[in-house]
Amino acid sequence: MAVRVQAEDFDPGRELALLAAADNGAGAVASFLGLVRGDDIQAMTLQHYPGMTERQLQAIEDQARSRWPLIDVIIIHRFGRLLPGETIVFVGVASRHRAAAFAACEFLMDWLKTRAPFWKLEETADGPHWVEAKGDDDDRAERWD
Amino acid sequence: MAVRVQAEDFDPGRELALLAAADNGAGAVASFLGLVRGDDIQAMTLQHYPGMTERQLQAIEDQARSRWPLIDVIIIHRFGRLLPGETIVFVGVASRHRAAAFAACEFLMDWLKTRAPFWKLEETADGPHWVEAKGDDDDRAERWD
Amino acid sequence: MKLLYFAWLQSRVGLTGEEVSPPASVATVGDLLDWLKTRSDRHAAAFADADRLRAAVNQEFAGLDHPLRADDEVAFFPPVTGG
Amino acid sequence: MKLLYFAWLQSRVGLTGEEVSPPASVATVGDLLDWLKTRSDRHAAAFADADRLRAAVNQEFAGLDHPLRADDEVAFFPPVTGG
Repeated sequence: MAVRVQAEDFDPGRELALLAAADNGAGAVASFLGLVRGDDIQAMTLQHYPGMTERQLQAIEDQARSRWPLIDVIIIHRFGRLLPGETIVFVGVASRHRAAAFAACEFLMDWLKTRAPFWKLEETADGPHWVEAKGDDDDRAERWD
Repeated sequence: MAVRVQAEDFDPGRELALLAAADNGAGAVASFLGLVRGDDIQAMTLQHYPGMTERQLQAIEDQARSRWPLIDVIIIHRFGRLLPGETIVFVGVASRHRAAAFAACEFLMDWLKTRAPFWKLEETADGPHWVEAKGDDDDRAERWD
Repeated sequence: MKLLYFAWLQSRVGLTGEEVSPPASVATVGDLLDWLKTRSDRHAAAFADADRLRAAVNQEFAGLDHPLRADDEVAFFPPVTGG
Repeated sequence: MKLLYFAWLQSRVGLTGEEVSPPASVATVGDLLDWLKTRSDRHAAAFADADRLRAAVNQEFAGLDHPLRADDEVAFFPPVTGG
């Protein structure tokens, strides 16, 4: 299964190497890595909806595969308390050509941002607060409708 | 310097780790890895124009930095004889937000494809032949004009 | 019926979820939301602004008019913010 | 003037580059291209179809009307195919 939801850290380079494996015929690998920015927050806790999260991520992968000819897809999303600089999400796509790899990678992130049941609690100097959803993310996701 | 033109292989995972370095404030890293597809060719030789290549890649990086707020950019392009599955090119971009990272990464590849002086010689069962430039690459590059 | 709450809804209601048996008149997600407001002052406050909430039935997103059955798993939460 | 050839132009001309001293009438890249065709049958064939060639002067892309100086480095090549 190419979808993983986990508390543990992971090595994005290892995932990139899997996508670029010599025997899969891929000519193009596009990837995205989301990180906890450290400029104004002390930590970030990601809550999720176990069960629904995996279903939604798998549905998003299936949707991407139905839209573009993809050789491989890896989606990893972490939950729990994360410190600045830690990885939150990795999305990587292998395809024969770069147009499909770029489009599918961006699509996966846009849909994940608006459809995967995760919620971010930021710890700042003012105390903890839940991050508000951004209309911009909805706009980006709707580009693919 | 974030631009490297080299015959030697490299580890894309290491480059991804540099872009995701904890202390640079990046929230988003987008990357692209181009590989030699092995389905119909035996090898690929990349010729380039030493001197002009580095200048053009640096100019392309500068152009991307002038268009988006980028924290870090890495461009690596190999030359010489490469076998199926080997890496040809890596482009990685770190930014605060994903929209800029995705756009800049795709822009860098589109401009690199049409402005960096590399030429591909494919070795197939029918013998060696120089790859023809694709009109589709021109179209993609012109999206950014 | 199994209910689950996420993000700020948990602290407002004071629960991460609860097992409920709404009356037969509760036929949709919207009905359930209105009925939940009657359970306590905290529920009333937490569910006051339905526009700020989303729902899922059996782990799929569902609108206010989505029909409900007694054995459904229903979740309420603010718009998602992962990635 | 230092000339460089790349990709299939190298094998068609039979050279990877050459040092030339064109006459004063060669003022632009287009003039140079026409003059090169007169150097040998191989040159004539290699440079016959200017539409399939691109040029750079001192390592920057240049059109046919780009002016030339005696100490310029001029490269001819087909459209690039890297990445």
